Amino acid sequence: MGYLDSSGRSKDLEKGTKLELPLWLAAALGPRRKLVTCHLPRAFNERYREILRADATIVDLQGLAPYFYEFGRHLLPLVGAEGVTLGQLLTETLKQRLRRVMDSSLHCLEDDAAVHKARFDHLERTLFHTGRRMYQDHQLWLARRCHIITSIASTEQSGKRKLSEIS
Amino acid sequence: MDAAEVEFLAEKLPISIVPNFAQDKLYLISGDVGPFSPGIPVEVPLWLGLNLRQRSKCRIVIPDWLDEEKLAEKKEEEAQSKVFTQMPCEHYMIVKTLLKDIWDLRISKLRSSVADFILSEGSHAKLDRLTHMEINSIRPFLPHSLDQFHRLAKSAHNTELSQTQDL
Amino acid sequence: MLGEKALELIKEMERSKDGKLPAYNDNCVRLVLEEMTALFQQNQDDVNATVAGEAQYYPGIRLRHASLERNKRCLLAYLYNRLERIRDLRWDFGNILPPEIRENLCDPEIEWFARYSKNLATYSRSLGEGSGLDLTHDIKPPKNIYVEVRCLKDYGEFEVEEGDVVVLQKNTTHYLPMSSCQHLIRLGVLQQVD
Amino acid sequence: MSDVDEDVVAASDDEEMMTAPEVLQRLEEAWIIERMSPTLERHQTDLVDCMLDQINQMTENLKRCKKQDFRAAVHKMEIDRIRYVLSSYLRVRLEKIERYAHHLLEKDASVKDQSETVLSPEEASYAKEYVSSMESHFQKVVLQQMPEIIRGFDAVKECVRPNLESYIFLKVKEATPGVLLEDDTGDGRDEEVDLEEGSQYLMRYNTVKDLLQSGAVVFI
Repeated sequence: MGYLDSSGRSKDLEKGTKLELPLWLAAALGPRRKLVTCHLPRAFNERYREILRADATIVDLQGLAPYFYEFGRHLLPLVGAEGVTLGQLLTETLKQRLRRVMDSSLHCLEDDAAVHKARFDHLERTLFHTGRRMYQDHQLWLARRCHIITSIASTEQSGKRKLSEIS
Repeated sequence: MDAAEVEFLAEKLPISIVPNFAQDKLYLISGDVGPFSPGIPVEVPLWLGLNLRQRSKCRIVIPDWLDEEKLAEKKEEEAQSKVFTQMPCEHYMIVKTLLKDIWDLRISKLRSSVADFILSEGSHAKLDRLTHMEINSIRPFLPHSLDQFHRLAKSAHNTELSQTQDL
Repeated sequence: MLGEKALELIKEMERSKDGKLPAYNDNCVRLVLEEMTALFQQNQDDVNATVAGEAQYYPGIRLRHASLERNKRCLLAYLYNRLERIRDLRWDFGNILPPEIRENLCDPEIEWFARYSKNLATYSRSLGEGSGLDLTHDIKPPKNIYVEVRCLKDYGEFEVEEGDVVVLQKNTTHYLPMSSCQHLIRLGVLQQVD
Repeated sequence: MSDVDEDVVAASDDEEMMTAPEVLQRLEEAWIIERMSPTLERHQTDLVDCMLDQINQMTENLKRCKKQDFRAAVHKMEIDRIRYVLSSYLRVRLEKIERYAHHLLEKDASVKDQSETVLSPEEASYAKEYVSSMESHFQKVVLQQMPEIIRGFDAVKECVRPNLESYIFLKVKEATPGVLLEDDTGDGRDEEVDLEEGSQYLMRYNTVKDLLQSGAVVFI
């Protein structure tokens, strides 16, 4: 399995070699099969955990880990005892940051919102867009324009939404 | 739901009109309306009232809670009160201007209470006195956020469980 | 790296989330399938080379099998997500796709589109004990029976309900029943005027 | 022009007769429930058939009356409104049926009494065709080209299920004391809540599923 290690030349991987694997591969070789042991990636190490604990709202999650929550959630069963700390970190971080996500998506002007959004991870962005769509719909309604049917072409430009979103 | 749908639902509510025409009872699928006689107030669903007014066939009797003085009082009350005051009509947003101010006050209160709720990690929230359109303004953002939060918290909890079992 | 091509397919769908359906990536799908065949072959060889009771090839076999699963999952996700969008096209355009969109579908997808169309039509016809209801209409709550529309394209004769016919010529305006012209607004033939 | 008479128009069960306004009211309620519920609720084919019949009859009647007739416009407006509710309701159902097709078919297959199925017979055949068209597409395009060992398609594993733990907004119609809210995220913070009549809540769907069914609480 030497080809997994881009620095190594040997045909086989030595026991104890440290290397980076994609999460899906680590999960397949990891905890149950005991072929590899997993360590927390940099974005979740002690140093960043401290920073997030101090004030999660100001951290640029997009820069740190673009799929912070989803990645973290999949890491939980892989990292042994560290999973407990990680679990708390994930829920605590989302809890602290949701207000910012809510305010920027339901309230802020377009430009300000974009500044905040740049620091959101993927899950936060999804929530942001959910809120933003509702906000825009309400503005349209206030302007008495929500009954105007638009053509498919223009809907596509402005970001398509599902036929009818549930709830 | 989008705002247009909330409005659609609100249009079912009865409103008083003064017609300027004579007409026998109309047997609508949703129920009978009329008879109509010039100058005699009669109750019709809002959608019908709006349609008739558009065709200059009636005048809509303004509900007394829409009186300017009363609304100004209402606005003052909302501003003074920390909690939501009772709205005189479930769908008060159908009419605007002064109402816009009340709306803004209530929405900013709503956002703070949502934020407090998220921080408290409660399992449920009580939302008495919020109107349909107000609830709609945080939907689906708030339920989606909580769904995501709950999903993370559950994964974190499962990790803890499996850790204690391992020991 | 293993599974890289498969990831490319997923990223392609993610990137085009808000836009139109990208062309079916035949080449990439083929490469993923080839990678799978190769992985499978190597595993066969390792299994054959394994002497009973020996475990030296096990990690490699395990790894390749995981890669096979991963590739399969990505391929199915790619196809599924495309079908979901092709489904939306049926709701937007009806059962005939504009050529510039149709060319982005592969043949089996065009077949699927036809099959989906037929299924939807059968279901719509069955509603109300056979009286039928076109669910692709009435997308928004009705406000007025009639709306003012401007014609953006030359369309020709158009039958408004009860046999009334209007000629839709570019830059003309009309006052039409919402229930009969909403489809043309969606298709960009007409534009609703405030 | 003759209006549709307002007498009894439908039998939702064999016994129960309803007037047109009642049927419409029930249909609108079913529509809101379907819009808000995270899962597919029981089909209401009787209500749909009845209302479609009503608007079709009304449309026929309108053909016989003069275009400028003041009443015609009112009736048309109402028909448009009802048709919107009908198609929005059925559209929401179709979207859920497509998304959860396999799951719903399985669920209905385990139901003993045919009148208890979530899907109507037409919806069930729609779902079956949808599932089978997808599977045969997967087979044709990729699965058949794969090594045999991995070619299988496990619909159960791949299928999407509704999230019954979704948060929903509700209003209390009948006071219900002592509703248990289980905390499945640890900390053992199970709670009991007294739902007072008229109050509004944000809660998880599965904690109040039975109350929604019985009508003690309603979606808002």
